Amino acid sequence: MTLQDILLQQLANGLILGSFYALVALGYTMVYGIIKLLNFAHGDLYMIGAFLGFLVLSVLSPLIGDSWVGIMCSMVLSMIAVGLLGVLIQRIAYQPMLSAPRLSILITALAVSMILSNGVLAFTDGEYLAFSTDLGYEGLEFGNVFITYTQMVLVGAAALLMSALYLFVHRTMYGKAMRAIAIDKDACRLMGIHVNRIIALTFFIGTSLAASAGIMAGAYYGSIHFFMGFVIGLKAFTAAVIGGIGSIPGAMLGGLLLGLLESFGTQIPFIGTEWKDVFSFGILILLLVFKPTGILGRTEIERM
Amino acid sequence: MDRLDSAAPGNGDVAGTGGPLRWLESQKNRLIVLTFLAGLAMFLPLISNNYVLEVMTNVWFYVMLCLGLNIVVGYAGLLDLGYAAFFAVGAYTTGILTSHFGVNFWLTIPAAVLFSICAGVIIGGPTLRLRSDYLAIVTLGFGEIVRIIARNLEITGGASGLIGIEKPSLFGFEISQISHFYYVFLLLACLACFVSYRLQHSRLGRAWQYVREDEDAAEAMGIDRVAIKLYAYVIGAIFGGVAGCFFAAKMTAISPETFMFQQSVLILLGVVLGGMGKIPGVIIGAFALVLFPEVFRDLGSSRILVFAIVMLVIMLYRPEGIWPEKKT
Amino acid sequence: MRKTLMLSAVSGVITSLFLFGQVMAADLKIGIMVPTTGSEATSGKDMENAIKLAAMEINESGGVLGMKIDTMTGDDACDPQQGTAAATKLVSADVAAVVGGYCSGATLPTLKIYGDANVPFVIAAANSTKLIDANMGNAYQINSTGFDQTATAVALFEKQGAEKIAVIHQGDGYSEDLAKLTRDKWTEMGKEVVAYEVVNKGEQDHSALVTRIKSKAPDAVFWTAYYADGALLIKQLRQAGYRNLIAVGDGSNSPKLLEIAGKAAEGVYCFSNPTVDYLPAAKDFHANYKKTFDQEPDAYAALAYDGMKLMADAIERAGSTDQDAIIKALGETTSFTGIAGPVSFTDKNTLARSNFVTLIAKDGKWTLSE
Amino acid sequence: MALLEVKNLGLNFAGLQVIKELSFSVQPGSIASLIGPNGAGKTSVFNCLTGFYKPSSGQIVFDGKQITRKRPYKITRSGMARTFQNLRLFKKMTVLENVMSGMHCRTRTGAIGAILRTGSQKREEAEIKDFCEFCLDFVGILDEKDRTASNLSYGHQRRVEWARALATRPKLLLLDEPAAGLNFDEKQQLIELIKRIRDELSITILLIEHDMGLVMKISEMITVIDYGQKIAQGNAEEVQNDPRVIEAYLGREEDEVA
Repeated sequence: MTLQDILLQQLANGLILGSFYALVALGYTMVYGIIKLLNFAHGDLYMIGAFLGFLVLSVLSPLIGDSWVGIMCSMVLSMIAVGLLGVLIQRIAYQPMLSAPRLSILITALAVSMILSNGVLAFTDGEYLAFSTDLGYEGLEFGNVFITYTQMVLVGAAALLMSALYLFVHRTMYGKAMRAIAIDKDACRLMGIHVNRIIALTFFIGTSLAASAGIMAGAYYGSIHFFMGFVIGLKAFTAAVIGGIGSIPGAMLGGLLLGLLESFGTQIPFIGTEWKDVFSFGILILLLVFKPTGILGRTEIERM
Repeated sequence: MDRLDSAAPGNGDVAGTGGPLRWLESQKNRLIVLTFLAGLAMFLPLISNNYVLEVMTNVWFYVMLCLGLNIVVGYAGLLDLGYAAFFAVGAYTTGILTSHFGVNFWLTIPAAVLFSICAGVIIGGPTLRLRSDYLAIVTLGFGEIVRIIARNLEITGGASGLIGIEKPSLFGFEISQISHFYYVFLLLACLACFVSYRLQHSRLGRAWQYVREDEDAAEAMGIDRVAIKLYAYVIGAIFGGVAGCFFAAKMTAISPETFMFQQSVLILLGVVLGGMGKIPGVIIGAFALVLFPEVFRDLGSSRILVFAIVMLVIMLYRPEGIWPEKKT
Repeated sequence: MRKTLMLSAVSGVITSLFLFGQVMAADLKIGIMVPTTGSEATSGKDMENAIKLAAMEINESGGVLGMKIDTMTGDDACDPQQGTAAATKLVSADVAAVVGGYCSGATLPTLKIYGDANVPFVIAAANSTKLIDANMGNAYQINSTGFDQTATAVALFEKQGAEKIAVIHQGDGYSEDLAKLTRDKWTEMGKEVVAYEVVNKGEQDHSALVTRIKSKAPDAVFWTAYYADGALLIKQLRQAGYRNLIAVGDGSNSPKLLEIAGKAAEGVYCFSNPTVDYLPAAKDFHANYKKTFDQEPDAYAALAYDGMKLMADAIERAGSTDQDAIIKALGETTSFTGIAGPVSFTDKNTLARSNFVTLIAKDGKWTLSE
Repeated sequence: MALLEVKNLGLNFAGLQVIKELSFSVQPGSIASLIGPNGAGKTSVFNCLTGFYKPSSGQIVFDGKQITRKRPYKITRSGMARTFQNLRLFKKMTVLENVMSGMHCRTRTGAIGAILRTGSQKREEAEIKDFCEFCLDFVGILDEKDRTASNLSYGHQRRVEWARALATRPKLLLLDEPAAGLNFDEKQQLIELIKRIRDELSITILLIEHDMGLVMKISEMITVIDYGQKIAQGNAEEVQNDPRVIEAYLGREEDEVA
């Protein structure tokens, strides 16, 4: 492989990884944008999504097989289920805490995250489950760069979901209401917007996007595990911050950027795989210190 | 100051009074119970076996860690998800200095304090200006960075860690038995309680509370909130660092796996379960943390699940924790 | 009042601890130290079962020196802190000897505790080379160490004509140890290690690493860590078109690896400790285990079973439960043959022969290679 | 020399000019007022003075020193204290503890002193307590010192804020709408109190107020702003007779009342 080939291949790798980060980061950013809550449980909902997808698929596969059709069907079903779970969590755990001190709601979110991951741990005994599907290894070769059809479909699906979300937020009444609530909740209430309903909708969309990423990851990588949400949750948060937390295009951009950074970072001498995480956490910290609003975020003005 | 101290427990006291055990409300009766418990703690090694001592030593160890984190989370109201990093700094300082450089154990403590302060300033300095939720993530990131550094460097023994750390001796008396360590950690826990108490009821302790309650108003009163938070951070770091030194000496072997994110969460659980910001609450939390898996062995695997559910319920229905609030 | 409740709860818990740690009169008390909770609970419980099965069989045939064996389990949860608690618990309960040890990291700090108490300890599975230095003379390893595995691995690579290899570990003590030993040995032989990498536990996407490795074009890739992440790596290596040799260490010896990696795992080599499936002498054990516990024995069941049997044998030979005598008898073992083969020890208390076998994945199953 | 000198102050929020070229000064020992209709930018001026907002242009000189864009705690330390329009007490703490927060910047014991309870620490704590009790006594609520702040009546909560501000030993006290929500009697007491603060404690006072009667009664110098700009300045009589004030200010005041 020439250097050019390597870089091209890493570009492809980074885009695929970045699409997953972006999908998960979107939920983070939407929830943060609307109620200023850092939802620690978001990564775990990604994990729950993968497990539910696995469950649904194992029920459905005798009927429709475990190839693309099966995966897509189970994806839609578990996206709905996880979306509802997200709404439930919001109602039970976060709604009563909205006026509580920030520390309390953060700890609550942490507790929810631990309940989800340790709940699955108890259920599965900590075992890795093989998410076996019928996806092939065939693909297209561009010179020395090889991309499977599966990877293309994944990136395509992620792009589709993200554009659908973008249109929803910018072209529909619900999307407008979401953006309005992000700016001033009380004013929205006065204007007759069902604030709670819109918040629930935001949770639904955000978590179901995470779930979709979870199922795709499960099917693509081939194994699922109770702890799979932790790392990606952190990375997606980093992505959201890079892009500017609260901004939807920012989350997409941040996700792709982080994916690329990690891929190319592997090639940088002295960083390599050993220091990779130090590298990405370092970026996160530097960014928060020097430009906490990220690339596309707005500066906040806090009033007395 | 003394008047202030005695005034609070005097007219305040336990929520939900009444019932046959009302006598505990008086300062004197509380003192009796406290004396009894202190006596029990003092003489435990005479009446129990090594297993109980080992477990109780672990309890005192977590009491110290939880009290340290309590200064950051409970007093100053900052969510720190990377507290294990400070604990790691202390443990590795002792480990490296004793095993690579042959430094006496007791001399490693001031070094660990120094390094903990440095770590606290490095982590806190640039990040304490951030919003509290960002801070949580940054501390988490720092915790991971410290662990990865420990894993990758040669001097820290890489992923296998350090082994054969010398047990300390004091005036020729070697601290090697579990009963010796029991007293060492009991002493440390008492010291931690004492320091926590004194700090809480001081100018500094009040300043933490002001900043926790209303940062802007505190700043308007001339309190430098960044400096005050950094103070909390650094003192918390020192607690963790010193605890780490003794941990290394007791275990004689340390590895990066001990300082994973889960360890930080465990310590945080101890702080939150019993009641943030209150010393007795934090002690109860530390007890629950260590004793639960020992007593309910069958539930051991789901201990974090049980704790997390309790934590959620506490946050929703009793944010001040199990330990009752004083009323004024 | 709540405060009183709290206090009584605390003292109640302390009292129950006393009761819990109480010594019960028994004929011959043998401690089992394995993780029965935590991430490695499955393997730990399996070892516990195998040891109990061995004890049951010994008791049925008359016991040891006329005494019945009574086992007591200490859970190390694969965690150093809980490991020391478990070891102290066993020592406090005056066990005559201890069998077990699965996670090297958790076993390491317990060696000092058993050493101070002079308790004979047969380490059945843990095999980090760090254990050798920390051993105070009372512990015996019946599983071959990392040195032996490295030798087996290097021999395979050489035989397959590899010149350049890539070594990947997972950043924990066990896999880093093995990776380092292999790297040093390979370079010592004048050959090249083109990549020495680490994968973070729990990460799913290794494509960047795979591209990097592929660009170095190694003749063999050696994964020294566990099956879960190993399966993902193998899958992604094959997906990216890497066609040369892939080998995995004993931590990856699990049917789960084949299940997760699917057809990508075909032809992957694995170095393995003697597990029941490939031991002709283990047929009876296999059947008994299945009958008693209604499940298949896992990778370390055979060694755990042998550990208990060896301990009983040593106590018979010592002729008493005197600790020094048992330790001496263990060291002098020459004629003991367990289901995993004959046992004798080096002067460092490690197994004198290498018990590693090489497996290859064929049609979704591990089979003996050669 | 003026105690407070504001020169060409400007403040922008997201392209919106909240304060434009504002200049005024406060003489030592005076009671000065800043008035203007709703949304004129009065509180924004306060926030600039106390460091909560960073002005985009201009200078603020206090007590001969530049304090423009300094952090709020530094400004408080240099001798300027404030109260908030909507109370910002530490609600869960006692009244005395609230007032003690003001003394923080005038004391220095750190962690070591607190742990060891050194002699100087004990002396300092006693000093803090004495002075805070004096401040509480001065505003007339000493007997409520051990109550939780949130349990006090609104009027008394206001007084806690003043006591807290007095405890910082200020040279200049900024009062943000001190009469808001007070009844007639309380307003009379307020006027008394403001005068006593100036006369007995020799603290200069700058206040923002809606109640024109109150302002006219006590102010020696009044600055009127509208849309962030100064439209008039002078004593009560001068301001009341200024046609621009009558036109721009009182005209709108009527709308508001209606």
